[in-house]
Amino acid sequence: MPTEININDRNALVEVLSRDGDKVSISIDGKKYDADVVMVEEGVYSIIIDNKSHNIELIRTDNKNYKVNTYAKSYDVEIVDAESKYLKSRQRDDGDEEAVMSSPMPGKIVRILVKVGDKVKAGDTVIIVSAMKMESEYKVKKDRIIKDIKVKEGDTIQADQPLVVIE
Amino acid sequence: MPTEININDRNALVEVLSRDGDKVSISIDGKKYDADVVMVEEGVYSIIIDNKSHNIELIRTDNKNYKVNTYAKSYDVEIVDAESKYLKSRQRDDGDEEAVMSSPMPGKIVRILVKVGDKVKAGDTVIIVSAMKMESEYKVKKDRIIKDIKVKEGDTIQADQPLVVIE
Amino acid sequence: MIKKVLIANRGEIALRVMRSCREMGITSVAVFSESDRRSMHVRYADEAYFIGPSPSAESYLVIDKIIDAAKQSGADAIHPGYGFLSENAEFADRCKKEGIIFIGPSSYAIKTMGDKITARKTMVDAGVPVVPGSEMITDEKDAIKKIKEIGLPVMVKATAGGGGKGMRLVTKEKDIVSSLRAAQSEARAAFGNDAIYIEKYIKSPHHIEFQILGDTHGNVIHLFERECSVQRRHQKVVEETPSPLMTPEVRKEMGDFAVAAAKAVNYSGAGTIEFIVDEKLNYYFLEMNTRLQVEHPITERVVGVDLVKQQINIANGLELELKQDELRQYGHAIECRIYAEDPENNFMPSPGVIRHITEPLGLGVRHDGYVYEGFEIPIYYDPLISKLIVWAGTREEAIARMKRALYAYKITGVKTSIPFLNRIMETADFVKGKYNTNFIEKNSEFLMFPDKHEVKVEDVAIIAAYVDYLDRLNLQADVHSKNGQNSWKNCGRRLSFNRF
Amino acid sequence: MIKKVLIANRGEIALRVMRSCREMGITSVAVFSESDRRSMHVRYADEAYFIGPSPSAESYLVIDKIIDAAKQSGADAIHPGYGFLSENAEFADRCKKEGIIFIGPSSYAIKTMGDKITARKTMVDAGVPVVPGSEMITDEKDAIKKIKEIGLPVMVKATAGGGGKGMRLVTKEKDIVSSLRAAQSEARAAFGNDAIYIEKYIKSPHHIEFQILGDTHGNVIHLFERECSVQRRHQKVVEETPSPLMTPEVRKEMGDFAVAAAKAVNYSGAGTIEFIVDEKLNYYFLEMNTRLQVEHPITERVVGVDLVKQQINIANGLELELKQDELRQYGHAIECRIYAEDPENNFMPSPGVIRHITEPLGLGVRHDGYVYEGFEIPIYYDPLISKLIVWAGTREEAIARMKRALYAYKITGVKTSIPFLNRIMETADFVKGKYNTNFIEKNSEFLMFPDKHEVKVEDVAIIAAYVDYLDRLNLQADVHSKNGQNSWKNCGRRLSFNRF
Repeated sequence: MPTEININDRNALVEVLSRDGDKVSISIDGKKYDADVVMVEEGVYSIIIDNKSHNIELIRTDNKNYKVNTYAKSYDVEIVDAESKYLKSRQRDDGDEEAVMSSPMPGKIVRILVKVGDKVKAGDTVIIVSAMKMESEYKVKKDRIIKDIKVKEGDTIQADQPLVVIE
Repeated sequence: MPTEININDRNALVEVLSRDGDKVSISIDGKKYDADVVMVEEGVYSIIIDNKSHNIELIRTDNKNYKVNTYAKSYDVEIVDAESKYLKSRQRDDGDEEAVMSSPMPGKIVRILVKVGDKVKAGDTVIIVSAMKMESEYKVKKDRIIKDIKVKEGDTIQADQPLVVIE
Repeated sequence: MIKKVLIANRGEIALRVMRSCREMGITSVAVFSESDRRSMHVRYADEAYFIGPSPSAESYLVIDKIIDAAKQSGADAIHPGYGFLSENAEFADRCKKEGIIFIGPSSYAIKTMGDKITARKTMVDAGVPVVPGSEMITDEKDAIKKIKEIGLPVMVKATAGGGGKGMRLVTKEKDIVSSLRAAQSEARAAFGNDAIYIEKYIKSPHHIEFQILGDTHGNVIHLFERECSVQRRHQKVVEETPSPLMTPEVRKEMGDFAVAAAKAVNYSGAGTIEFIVDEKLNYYFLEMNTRLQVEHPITERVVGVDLVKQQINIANGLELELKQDELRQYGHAIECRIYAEDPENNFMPSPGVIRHITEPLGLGVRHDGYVYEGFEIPIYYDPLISKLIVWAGTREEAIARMKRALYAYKITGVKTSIPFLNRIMETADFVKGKYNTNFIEKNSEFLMFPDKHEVKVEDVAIIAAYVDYLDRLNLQADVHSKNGQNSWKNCGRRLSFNRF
Repeated sequence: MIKKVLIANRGEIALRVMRSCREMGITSVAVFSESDRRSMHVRYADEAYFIGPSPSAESYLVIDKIIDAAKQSGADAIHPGYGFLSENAEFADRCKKEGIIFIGPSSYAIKTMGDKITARKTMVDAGVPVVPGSEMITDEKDAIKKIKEIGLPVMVKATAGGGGKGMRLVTKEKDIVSSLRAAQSEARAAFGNDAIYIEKYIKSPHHIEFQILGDTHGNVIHLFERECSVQRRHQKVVEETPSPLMTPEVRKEMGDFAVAAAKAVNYSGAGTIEFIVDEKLNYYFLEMNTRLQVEHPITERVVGVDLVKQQINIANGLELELKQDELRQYGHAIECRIYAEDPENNFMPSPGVIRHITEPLGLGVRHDGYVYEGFEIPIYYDPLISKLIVWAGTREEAIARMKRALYAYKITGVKTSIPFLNRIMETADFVKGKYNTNFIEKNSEFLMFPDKHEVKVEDVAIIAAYVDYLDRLNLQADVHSKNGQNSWKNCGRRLSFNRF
């Protein structure tokens, strides 16, 4: 059974037809590739297809999401399995905004402008994060209630670490 | 209790006096060092003692044996624990020669000049190994009997892999 | 003679200075903040002193801590690099007071050139062309008169100003009065002072700078120009030398003025005179950087001089051995600044752990960096990872070489400006050498929207991700099925599989 | 014009050729054996063809396989690199027959220069000085007469000889007859042929070579010399240019002879004329290498020319743009060859997995390599890891820079020649530039027995090893105590700890 894979805005149907070690025969949206796929370094693949040499770098964001870099081009790839589909459908019910605010890059909490229980209006700034001398303000898109604050001012944070939970 | 550590031909008595994360206070042959010891890369240590910056590369040959490279100098370091002491005393009974012949570097078996059960004389060549176009002959130092041959001609071998067992 | 130098800096410039120290047989002393313990400058230096918490205001910028480390280590001299304390007159004075050689100019030169209005006056007195403009003005009539003298367009600026407040661009005569009033009222509100001054507005100028060297015996030479017009938000991105705009005549004139500018403040050490240049090759003094410049390597390459060694020799009181008429520019050099930032996401800094790095090698490539695999780029400092400098016989070949080097340069773990820089090398205006400080804005569409993705390349990306996904699924199933037995061994085996 | 080049090689030289191809907009095609699938040349190339098992006799040396790959890929041309098929006249002929451009000289030039006796004759005819010697001799009286003509010391060599058999050094007159007889009888026994020839014996000569370029229009130029006397077992270890031995007059003479030598075989492409030179600056043609030389980068650096691009332009039938009287040597360059070998253990090759590599960066450093972290150096090929090339204004500064670069260059996982090379840079004879091919033997004690170990450094080594030992003990205890529960997660945590 083919697997759904999202690459940027495209949704592709992918199926491994056969595999023998590094030699992988794979079908993508009906097109068949015979690929020699070798991980040469952790997260770095050398792939030869029809004698063309490709270098692909993967950054795993979680089990099924990847940032994929080819030369001068970067893709978001998601392997859509049953679990992801379920989560996606739930999220859609929840509106566009996620229930947990986080920063896409590591940094430091400069200021927290709310406290638990606060009612905030759409566009209000909730938290300010600094990374490399650049400050970013994180705002809510809709009227919300602050449910939990997971960090305090001065904290050093990781990328995607939960900062503030809203509802 | 101090631990015995062999470094090249020297035998040193070493004891950790205290440790707090990267900060290690250690005594070597009665001399005390306060060291800031950080593994910056796998097997690569940055050590600061009295504000002198040292870079040390370790290659673990097994649990307690290391090749240690400092700039332009290379050491063999062995942590002598109870087990090593026992093995050492046994080996000494056995004469200088080890019961298993192996090559210190990876390569390929070019020729095997003996078969199991052969009696060989001191100085006889048992096996020839090639690595990077250079051939090395491995000889016995005393009269011996070939007990087991673990490889065959043409085999690719790893460093220190057992090749021939003698008795 | 200097025997031991403390480098009051971090990152690539600390390494760059230490390399020259090592070649001269000088012991190098690093200083480091909490988040820099694993930094390469600490590993490379002969000695290393801890100077406090990660924020630079609590470590690299604290004069007392730097001086303490210098005294404790017995350093004869301090090299400030660029940024941090490099243009701090107080620091230069303090070094002098403590009997430590400051590798840089006198505090007088730093102070004079550090203040825009004093610098402007000093240059006018020395006969160096400055942007036509006025002194301080408080009367509206005087202002109007001056604007007519200078000719439109002009900038009206509050003398107390900063951050764009109290500043107005005037392009039409009918807007003069309203603009003046707006600037003054804004300045009054913001700074409590409505004094203004007028400057000729130069639209989309070139930014061209001259490297100079002065010794303590009054000799000053210049080492030709660097073209620095490829800028994003006033940050240089790509530099090259020679400038494609320059003619031998203008080069000579500007070089002579650069020398005159440096002499006007009895300059000793390495410094840079920045000019703005319009399309007609009219040039005006902009400012002087009284330190080593980030982009100094391109000058080193075409002139064949080690500028850090020159700085140290000058600090030692030696006379310059280089003579102006023996210097020449040989071939062409380009520098690209590689930042940990995400060009697809408004150049947001992208700190993090460097997972893999493949550095560009081979003919004509110089690489000045400091990161290594496993190193975490701290969030506290400038996100500059490294500088890639190429040289070739011609500008055309140098561009081809830079593209080749950028192609080979791979960093995973953090986002970098490499794809954006490659795109600059492909931009027609850059290839033709016809660009000014408006370059990035003008070419933003080409720069930000690369060619349509080929489905083929997309498919290869899918293959890599899917095979990796499947292999990891199998790996986990494998581990679970073993039920935790012999877990360490298994873990070790997987570890080595994963790595190699 | 050539649009696609197949590089019939591997390792650093394959990469080096591909870099220039990329700069010229030429598609590069790699070929690889079984053990080279992960090799950087495969990853760097645009296309890659598998050509068989790891032993080179079954892959890189098989003409049919290379030609097949070239045809399948549609390559217009083949670059042979050095070694493998680069000096194989049959291969050059085969390329021609198949309509593929061989980037190198004609098979006639390869054949003529490849045979020692034919080459010698050709040089004599062209007026190029060769080592004084005889033609083939079978009669003892003729031999004695000839030896007296040439003057002692001489080498008596069997024409059919090889491997040192049938060869005798004669230094005293009383030994002439016995040596002749010994050589002849040995040659008769070994090869069934007692013909011999006599050559003047040059003790501990210099090995100096000239780079030449010839085009298909009859133009030949030389790009000055390289001093290659630092040799171990006839393998070059360090090369530099200019040669410290050379005078401008001798350089001009030898350069002219090098050009004459190349013209004698209508040479086109890049080639090298090797001379042996005695202490009195008498020089003699030794041989010609009809290909790119390993040490070509030092010439590229001081002359400012990309030799691979020159080769490709020549193969395209273009006329040389470089003119002899416009070329000059600028500054000084040194190359060190970094081998995977153990200098403390009789230079035994040390293949294995590269665990970490820190490459030297900064001003004046060129690095031509191909390995990366996690790459396993195959056991089948030459153990050359990379070439480190430095440039500086003076020889003294170049040596200091090389030491600085070697200091920063760190490779773990395999043993390398780096410490030995550093020691060469510190040897008084090398520093003074007073050395010949006897250098390593003469200085073996200094080279092989570094300064007494400081106890201090030994103690630091102990600290590193012991702390690592203790941490690993704790790690294992930790894993065991968890009793295998949650092993995957635990393993992952450890993995990241271990790595960073």
